[in-house]
Order: sequence, then structure tokens, then C-alpha cells
Amino acid sequence: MEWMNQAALSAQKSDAVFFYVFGLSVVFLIFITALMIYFVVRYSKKRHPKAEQIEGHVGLEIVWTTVPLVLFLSIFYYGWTNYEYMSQAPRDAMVVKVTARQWSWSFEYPNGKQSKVLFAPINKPMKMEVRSADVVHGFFVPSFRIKIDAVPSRTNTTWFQATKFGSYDIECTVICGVDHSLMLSKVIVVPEDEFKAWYFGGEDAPEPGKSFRAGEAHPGLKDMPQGLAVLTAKGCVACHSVDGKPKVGPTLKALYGREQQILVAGAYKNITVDDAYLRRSITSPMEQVVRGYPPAMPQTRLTEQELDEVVRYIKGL
Amino acid sequence: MSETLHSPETHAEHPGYGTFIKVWVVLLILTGCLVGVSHLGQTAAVWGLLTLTPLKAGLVFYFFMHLKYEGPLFKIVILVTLGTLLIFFALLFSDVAFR
Amino acid sequence: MSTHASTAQPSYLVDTGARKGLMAWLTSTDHKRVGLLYLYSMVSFFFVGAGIGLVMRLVQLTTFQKLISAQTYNALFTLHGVIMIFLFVVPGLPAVFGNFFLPILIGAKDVAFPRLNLASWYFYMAGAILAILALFTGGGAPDTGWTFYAPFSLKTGTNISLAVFAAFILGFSSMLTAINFITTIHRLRAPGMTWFRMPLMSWALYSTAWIQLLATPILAITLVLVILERFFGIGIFDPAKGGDPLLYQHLFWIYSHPAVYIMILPAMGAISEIIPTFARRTIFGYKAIAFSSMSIAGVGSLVWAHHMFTSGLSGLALMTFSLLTMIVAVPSAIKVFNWVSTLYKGSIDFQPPLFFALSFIFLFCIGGLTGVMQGALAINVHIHDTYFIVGHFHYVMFGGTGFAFFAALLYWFPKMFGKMYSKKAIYASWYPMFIGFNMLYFGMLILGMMGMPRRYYVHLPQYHSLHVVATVGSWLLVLGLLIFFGTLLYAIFKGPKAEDNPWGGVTLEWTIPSPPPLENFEEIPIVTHGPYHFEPQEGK
Amino acid sequence: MTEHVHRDDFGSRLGMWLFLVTEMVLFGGLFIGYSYMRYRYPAEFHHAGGELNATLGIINTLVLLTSSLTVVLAIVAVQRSEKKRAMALLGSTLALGLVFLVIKSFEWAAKFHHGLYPNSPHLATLPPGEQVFYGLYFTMTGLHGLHVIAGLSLLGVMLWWVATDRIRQDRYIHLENSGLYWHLVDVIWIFLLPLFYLAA
Ligand code: HEA
Ligand code: HEA
Ligand code: HEC
Ligand code: CUA
Ligand SMILES: [Cu+2]
Repeated sequence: MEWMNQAALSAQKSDAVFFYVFGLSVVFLIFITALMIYFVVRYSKKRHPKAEQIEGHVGLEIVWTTVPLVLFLSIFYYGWTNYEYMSQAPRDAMVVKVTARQWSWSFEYPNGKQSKVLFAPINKPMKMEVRSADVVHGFFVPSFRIKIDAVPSRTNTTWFQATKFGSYDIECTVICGVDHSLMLSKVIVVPEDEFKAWYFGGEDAPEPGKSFRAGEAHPGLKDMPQGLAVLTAKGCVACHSVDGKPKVGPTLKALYGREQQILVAGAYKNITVDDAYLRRSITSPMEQVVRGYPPAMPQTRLTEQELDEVVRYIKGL
Repeated sequence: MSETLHSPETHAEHPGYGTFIKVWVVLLILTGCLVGVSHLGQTAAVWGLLTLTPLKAGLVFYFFMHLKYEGPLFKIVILVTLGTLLIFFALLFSDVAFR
Repeated sequence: MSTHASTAQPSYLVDTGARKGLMAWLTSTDHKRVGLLYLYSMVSFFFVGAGIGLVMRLVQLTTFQKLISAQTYNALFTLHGVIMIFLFVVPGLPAVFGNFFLPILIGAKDVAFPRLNLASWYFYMAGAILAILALFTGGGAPDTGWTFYAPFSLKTGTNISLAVFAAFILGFSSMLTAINFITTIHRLRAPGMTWFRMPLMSWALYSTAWIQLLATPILAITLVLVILERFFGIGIFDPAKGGDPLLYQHLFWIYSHPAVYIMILPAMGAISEIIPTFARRTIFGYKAIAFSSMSIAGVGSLVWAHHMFTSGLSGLALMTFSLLTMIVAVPSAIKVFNWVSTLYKGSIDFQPPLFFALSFIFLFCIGGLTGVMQGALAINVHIHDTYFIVGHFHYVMFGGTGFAFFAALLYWFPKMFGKMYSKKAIYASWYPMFIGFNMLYFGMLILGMMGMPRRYYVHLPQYHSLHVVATVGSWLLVLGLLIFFGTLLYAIFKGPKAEDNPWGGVTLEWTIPSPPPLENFEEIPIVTHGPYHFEPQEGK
Repeated sequence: MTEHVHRDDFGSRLGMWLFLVTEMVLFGGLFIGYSYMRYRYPAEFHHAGGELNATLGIINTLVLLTSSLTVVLAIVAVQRSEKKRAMALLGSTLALGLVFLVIKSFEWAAKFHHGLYPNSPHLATLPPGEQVFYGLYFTMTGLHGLHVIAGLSLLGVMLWWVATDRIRQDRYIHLENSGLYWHLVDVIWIFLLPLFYLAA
């Protein structure tokens, strides 16, 4: 099963501790439960009509204080040392800047290259410097067993060394607003030369790992109409459909030219959707809010060119 | 139990006006020292803060709030409270001061 | 038992004062009536919270098309958490069974400050009403989770301020109860009732009260800061102004971790009452249990940052808090072993309260052991903020406190209402409840290991099958709970009259009539021996 | 409640002390927050502390200390059945408490006048550490001020009760408890003085 994948060194470290504690737990749980059932049956009123009044036993108290204590301390120690390994990145790790914002991830590599999914060469240490642009988020890769919070105004780090090719989920684990559960991305683990080809390649070097990504959330931005590609890449489609389905935000289909009510500075106003309106609702979304929708749209920076493309695309829908 | 049996209302002799006025004078003097020390530079100010302020608070607790004339229970209550706060503080600083 | 045939005083359920009916209840300072006021309000809120839990399960039944919006879902789990924590498990056993039985257990006529006691119920209700108002006013229902993490709680447009203020008021109610209990235990024990002759429930309540006293004000000030921050922008938690979100997390958990022991200690106390009664023998290791309550209270205040292992704490803090977390598990283990040993060589009368008490031990062990897993750093980085945590805390809070609440209710029901319920129906309710419970929450534990984050409106397809199992489990659970509460409700109105001592217990509450008279004791008893003193020759 | 009109003054004091425990922890939380922030921004705290009017802070300290004295003396007076004197002493406590509030409000007004108040445009231009300093300053002195008002109301009632003989030689627990509250308010100020006014 995909989720049992130990796709990085850290996963092995974490799971080792887990199985240790799990084993102990099963033993104790079975022991306690079996003892309870045995006593209830063996010393039932019928079988054992007269109770013996036993006040306690100092020896036993000492045993069941020290034995769990020692076991708990061993759990602590094992957990701590393995964690030390999981949190200290090796010196030669490649440093990737991870930025979390409502509700998307972006990754920036040492040479300034950026991406929306994280590309990682296999068997190479990668260090994540995790930051947040707004509220607290959590950077989580289940298959690697690593997680670190993105806290505004500070930088937290974690690292991994992937051991298996593939594409693994990145999830946001700290509640960060309405689309917390859509704040997903992927880690794509690829052969080193494929990664290098992309990393050192120019603007239009092909993204590595195409083979893993078939059927995923953003299949080939390149094949889309330009406007749609921007909408997809910027995460707009998380809230806006282009086919008329209602989502968090209003659908963009047949939007242009529509008459609608908007809330501006506390009062409702009727307008017709035109170029200027579209631009304003994208660049400063809080200023005019469509009736019946929450003021939930985040501000996303688009270049002038991207904005043009989006508006053109919406017009054509 | 023991607390209810011998009634607490036998609470010794009540102190007179004099004691409290003396304590008040000491408090004023300590305030003066605190202000003086705070002009002697950063470290002196911090040390003044750390020693004189608890001392003043202690005097208020001990005399004005009659702790001197109470049984051990209230003293324990206060020590537990202050101890708890101190431990909160120490544990919090195990994070802040070593980041 | 028969010595009470000529009850001089009427039962506390009969109105004797000038006021009658509802008004007599709403103005009564009798600790037993206040206890029942709490019971009724609390169970109602539990139903509301549980209903929301069910809706959340329905949402998880599908992968995308939903019956409610994402915003609503976020509001639902926030509300569910706030109701369950602040209105159900935190006041839970102390406010209901503590109020009702603490004075009786130690041989007193009432708590030390009866009027304050009634006032604390009014604070409780005021807090509850404000919390509900918060849903419909301002920007709408809060959507931050019950943890109100800054800076999201500062930025979101929803009505956080009022919700947080409600929690503040509820904290106030909780502190008043604590002041009352500590004073009662210090001042009002019957003659001869020394500290080590107190029933263990009183010890549990005593240690709980100390946590409430020392931790709740921290929550209060934290919430005040959030309100000030939202209204005036004082900037202490807001990174844009130099504040620190981690300070918020620290302050929040300085209260909220100890709060989990506020939830569980009285539950453990109730279990320590139930087991000896049905084993017909004295408890094993009385002092060990009493001291472990106190040490849970003490050490429990020192482990809060295990909720923040992935927030970016210092290495030293990570180590310290992980270590302390392991140490706080020891006293719980001591209790479990002593309870089990109390069954040894007893003469066990298997009755519904014991059944639920033993289920408590089983479920609490699962909850506790998963807690230990979370406390180990290397595991925590994987399962933090996943459904594993959700599974853990439902096991300890519902399987632990909840089941102990049910056990205590079954145990003391005949005394409180003077009526007996149908034991058969209660047994029947156990099966769906227990099986459903484990389907629901064990499923969550596995989901968490798979990497399913909590507070997710939609989940990825690989998590779907277990979500379906959990949802089906929740239906079984409802079925069990409906039978359970239906049986009790029926018994209140139509049940046969209960004996004064239906279980053969030996603590003081069983020496007085069911239901107890207004003043509890005709004459304050004089205590000459420990609480679980079963005569060698039973059956007198 | 038939025969149990027995009075438990010790119990009442215990209850009051337990309540004071909650107050101590409440402010304790703020003090912990203060130390946390001061540790992060030592220079800014030093600088911003210099902007406060230390003289007013010191005068207020003396005012509160004296008001504490008069309360405790009032209790002695009640114990000795010197009703007139007790009333005079309580009256001066009230007066001193009001003086404290008046001074405090002047101080706040001056800060507001300089554009220093939470969320003010001027404050936003200061370095983050100073914004936090003022945030804490207003929160802590404000909360303390609220406690002063509560204490004054309480003592006002006590004065009334002394006047009407509800508080007398053999029955003064309410006065004693209100006194405890007032002293705690004083103790908190004892800590606020060096933390804010003498921080520079
Ligand atoms: C009733 C409430 C309750 C109780 C009693 C506990 C008890 C414990 N909890 Fe739990 N916890 C919660 C309620 C509770 N918890 C809640 C609500 C949250 C989530 C809050 C949120 O984020 O929303 C949480 C979260 C939580 C976390 C944070 C997880 C995360 O977010 O990353 C951790 C981490 O250490 C933890 C640990 C523990 C431990 C070690 C105990 C221990 O006290 C358990 C001790 C008991 C036992 C260990 C079982 C009995 C012992 C034996 C049978 C002995 C033999 C065993 C061995 C030798 C192994 N809990
Ligand atoms: C004592 C505490 C307690 C209890 C008893 C419960 C009970 C339940 N909880 Fe609880 N839960 C919490 C405390 C509790 N919860 C907390 C603190 C959180 C964290 C919130 C946060 O993230 O901020 C949480 C989060 C939480 C989540 C995670 C949400 C998320 O992260 O996305 C889920 C998901 O399914 C859930 C489900 C349930 C269910 C199905 C029940 C069921 O067990 C309830 C079953 C019982 C019944 C259903 C009662 C029977 C009902 C009736 C007799 C009346 C019928 C009424 C109607 C149908 C309206 N809870
Ligand atoms: C978190 C969800 C979310 C995201 C992401 C989002 N929006 Fe929106 N959007 C909304 C909501 C909610 C509204 C309606 C309220 C309002 O007008 O502010 C809206 C309104 C709009 C409108 C006005 C629609 C109308 O009916 O008048 C446009 C145009 C728009 N968004 C474009 C975009 C673009 C372009 C992006 C990406 C750069 C984007 N949105 C990203 C939630 C979102
Ligand atoms: Cu970002 Cu949740
Ligand atoms: Cu905890």
C-alpha cells in the first residue's frame, strides 16, 4: 500500500520507534485486559463468595512504578535520538525555501528556480526552510514521516533524503482557513540526472518526473489555454470552476457581462461584470464582495501579463 | 481536621498600629532604593528589580496580608502558587532562551 | 439499611421552601440540586456536540460533493470541540458528581460556599449561551478549531471574540467550583474523617481543583489577550507587530494540557469508588492511588509543549517536554495496575456500573498508550495534527472520561433519583456502543498513521475506505447511546423505587436514604475507619 | 438551613486566598509574557521604557502603598471598636485609590496625545519590539486599573458596612477579605513599577 511506503530515511527512523512502542503497548493492553477478564470470572460472587481484604503490597507498587518508568524512559530516549537524526540536516543538503500561504505551497531552489511541486533527486539530502506568508501552516509529507510548521516571522527547518522514486503527497496540517484541506502539493522524487536537467536547464526545461505525474492534479499546464494555466497554477481553480459548478467562490463560466450585486464598503450595489471589474476583484478581492459569498478570496499576486491572460480567458468562457 | 477542632479564631494577639506603620516606612525606603538603583545602569537595575521587588511584595504579604499571623496552610498555598509560576517560567524559557 | 424507615426529613427532590417548581430549582443552593442542574444542562450540550460529530462523519462519507460547505465544516468542528471540551468534559464529573457527592462522601451538609456554587452554574449557562450567540452574530461561527491558534484567530472574519469570551466565562465558573471544593475538603470533613479516610473520589476532586485553580487563569488571560488583540491590535501575538504566535501556543497549552487531567482525574476517582464496591473488598493501594492523583496534577502541569513538537521549539525544550511527558504517564499506570489488583480475590458482583468501569479501563489504556506514542518525538513528527491525535483524544476523553461518566451515572443513579433502571437494557446498549466506538476511533488511529490530517473538509481517495468504516461505527455508537439514555430517562419517570443501598457499598452516601434528604445526614456521622471497610462477614 | 448558621471565618479567608491565587496566576501569565518579549527585544524595551513618565509611576507607587497601610490600619481600628477612626482610614484608602486612578488617566491621556495607543498610525511606525512594549503596557496597566476600580467598589461597600455596624469588632471577615484583595492589587503594582517605568 502506498501509505506504508517508507520513502525516505526519516521514515525508517520514525517507524522503528513506532513499532517498538506499538509492541510494548499491545503486550500491556492484552495483559491488562486478560487479567481483568480472568479476575472477573475467577473471583465472581458464585465462585468466590467471600472477598479477601487485601490493603496493598509495597513490593508490587514498587514494581509497577519502576517497570513502566524504565520502559517509558527507554521510549523517550529512543524517540529523542531518532528525532535528533530526523531533524539535523547534513551540511551538504540542498536548501529549498518553502513558502506556505493561504492556500498553496511554493518552492524556491538555491539558483532561484521556483515550482509549485517539490522536485527532489533520489538519495540526496534536501533541507527545507519553511516560512509562512500569513498564518500558521504545517508542512507534512506522510511517506517521509516529516512535518514542520510554517510559522509567520520565523523559519523552521526539516530535511529528508528520499529513497524511492515516486510522487508523494504534501499536506497542510494546521487549520489555516476555509481551504485548509485543499492546501496540497506533491514531492516528486526523480533520478538525479533528470533533476539536474531541469534544475540547470533554462525557463522551458521540461519538468522532471512526468511519468509519475500522469493523472494528477495539474496535468500538463503546458497543454492548457494560457489563461487556464494561470488559473490552475495560481490555485484559483480550487475555488472557482470554469464549467458552472458552484465552489467556494462563484463560477467563472459566463461571468463576463453578467449583472450582479456586490457589497462595496458595506452597501450593496448592482454592477455589470466588465474588464475593470474583473481586474479589481482579482487584484483587491476584499474591496468588492459578491453577494452570497464569504469574503474569503485571498490576494494573489499576478503579473500584468498573467492578469491580461486571465481576463481574456474569463471573457471567453 | 485538626483545623476545625481548635478553632482558628484563637488567632493570637492582634498586632497594633505600630507594626504596620513601621512596615510601611520600610516599604517606602525600599521603593526609594529601587528607584536609586535603577539609575546605576542596566545590570544594577535588573538586580534591584529581582531582589527588592520580591522583598517589597513579601513584606506586604507577610504583614499587611496577615500571613505572619496565619497557620501554615496559607503559606503553603502561596508557595505552591509561586512555585508553579516559577516552573512555568523556567520551562517556557527552556524554549525561548535556547532557540 | 432499614434503620432509615422513619425518614424524618423529606427528600431533596421535594420542594419545601416558599418557591415551587422550576423557580425552586433555579434558586436552590442545595449542592444536590445544583449537581442535577449541571447534569441536565451538560447532557443536553453533549447531545448537541454529539449531533455535530455525526454530521462531520456524514461529511467524511463522500470525497468531494458535500452537503455542507467547507466554511460550515470548519465551524462545525470548532463548535464540536468547544462544546465537548468546555461544556462537557471539563466541568463534567466535578460539576455533576462532585457537587452532588463530595459533601456526602466526606460527611458534610453542603459545600463551603453554597451560593457561590449556584453562581458557578449561572456562569456556566451564561458562557454556554454566549458560545451559542457567537454562532449567529458578528462574522458568524468561529472556524479556527477549539485551539484558536493565532494569528489565524486574529485575522479570520468570524466571531472569535465572543466565542473566546464565552470560554473565559466558563473558565470563571470552573475556578469558582475549584475554590469551593478545596475549602469544603479542608473545612467540612466530618469528625474522624482524616485525609486518608476520605474516599478516593474526594482525592481526585481535590487534585482536580488545584489544577483548575492554577491553570485556568492562564487560559483566561490568554483569551483576554486574543480579544484585546482583535479589538485594539495590541500586537502581542501578531507577528506583523513584533508579537509571537508561539507565545500564544505556549500560553494556550499551559492551560489546555492540564485541562486534560481536569477531565480525567475525577473520572479516575469515580472508577476508584466503583471497583471496590462491586469487588466487595477494600481498594488495593489506597495511598498509591491518592498520591498518584496528586502527582498527575503536579507533573501534568509541566508537559504542555508536547502539543507543539513541530512548531519549532528549541532542542532543549523538545527533550525536556518529551521526557516529562513520559514521566506523567507513570501515575496513570500505577492507577491501572491498582484497579486491576482490586479485583483480585474479591467477590465480584457483576453489575452494569462495573461493566462500564472495566470498559473504561480498556479504552483508557488504548487512549493512554497512543498518548505515549505521541509523546515520543520521532513518532510525534509523523502523527501530529493527523487523525491519530483525533483518535487518541476521543479514546481518552470519550472512552475515558465519557465512559467513566456513564459508569458513575449508572452507579449513583439510584441514589440521586431514588429509582432503578433496567439492567438488561443497559447491557443491551453496551454492545453497539462499544463496537461502534472502536470502529469509529480505531479507524481514526489507522487513518492518522496513513497521514490523514485533521480538520480536513475533503480527504484524498486513499483514506476513503476507513472513513466509511468510521462513519458506520458512529451510527452504531448513536444506537447504543440512544438506548442508554432512553433507559435512564424512562427510569426517572417510570422506574421502580431503588433501595437505599442497592449495590452494597460502604461509603457514606450509602448510609443515607435514596434520594437523600435536604440536609444529607440527620446527624453528622463520626468516622472511625477507612472508606472501603467491608466487614469480613458480608450480608448484614 | 436550620441549625447550621455556624460561621467559619477561616474557611472564608481560605476561599479568599484561593481566589487570590487565581488572580496571581492571571497576572503571572502576563508577567511571563512580558519576560518572554523582553528577552526577545531587550533594546526596544529599554528605549520604550524611557519614554514613560517614571515620576508619575513612582508617585503612584507611594499612593498605593499608603492606601494599603490605611486599609490594614482600618482593620486594627475595627478590632478595637474604634469606629470613627476605622471610617476615616477606609475613607482615605478610597481617596488614595481615586488619586491613583486620576494620575493614571493623566498618564494614559498624555500617551494618547502623543499618538501612542494600540493600533495608532504613529505606533505602527515604531520598531516591532516597541509596539509590543506598548501593547503590554496598556494591557497590564489597564487590567490593573480595572482591579483598582473593583477594589475601590469593594472597599466602598465595606465603608458603608462599617458605618451601619454590619462590620464590627466580632465580625470583620468581609473587611479583612476586601483588604486582602486591595493588598494584592498593590503587590501587582509593586511589580509593574520596575518592569515598565524603571526599565530604562
Ligand atoms: C482526557 C483527556 C486526555 C488524557 C487523559 C490524555 C493523556 C495523555 N496524552 Fe493526550 N491529548 C488530549 C487529551 C488527553 N490526553 C487531547 C484533547 C489532545 C489533543 C488536543 C488538540 O490538539 O486538539 C491530546 C494530545 C496529546 C498530545 C499531542 C499530540 C499532538 O498534537 O502532536 C500528546 C503528546 O505527547 C499527548 C500525550 C498524552 C499522554 C502521554 C497521556 C498520558 O497521561 C496517558 C497515560 C496513560 C497510560 C500510558 C495508559 C495506562 C498505562 C499502562 C497500561 C502502563 C503500561 C504501559 C507501558 C509500559 C507502555 N496527548
Ligand atoms: C468529550 C469529548 C468528545 C466527544 C464525546 C466526541 C464525540 C464525537 N466526535 Fe469529536 N472531537 C472532540 C471531542 C469529542 N468528540 C474534540 C475536542 C475535537 C477537536 C476539535 C478541533 O479540531 O478543534 C473533536 C474532533 C472530532 C472530529 C475531527 C474533525 C476534524 O479534525 O476534521 C471528528 C470527525 O469525525 C469527531 C467526531 C466525533 C463523533 C462522531 C463523536 C461521537 O462519538 C458522538 C456520538 C454520540 C452521539 C451521536 C450521541 C447520541 C446522540 C443522540 C442521543 C441525539 C441524536 C441527536 C442528533 C442526531 C442531533 N470529533
Ligand atoms: C479561497 C478561495 C479563492 C481563491 C484561491 C480565489 N478566489 Fe476568486 N473569489 C473567491 C470568493 C469567495 C469570491 C466571491 C467573493 C468576492 O467577490 O470576494 C471570489 C470572487 C472572484 C471574482 C469575482 C467573481 C464575480 O462573480 O464577480 C473573480 C474574477 C475572481 N474571484 C478571480 C480569481 C482569480 C483570478 C484567482 C486566482 C488568482 C482567484 N479568484 C482565487 C474565492 C477565491
Ligand atoms: Cu495551510 Cu492548513
Ligand atoms: Cu497534552
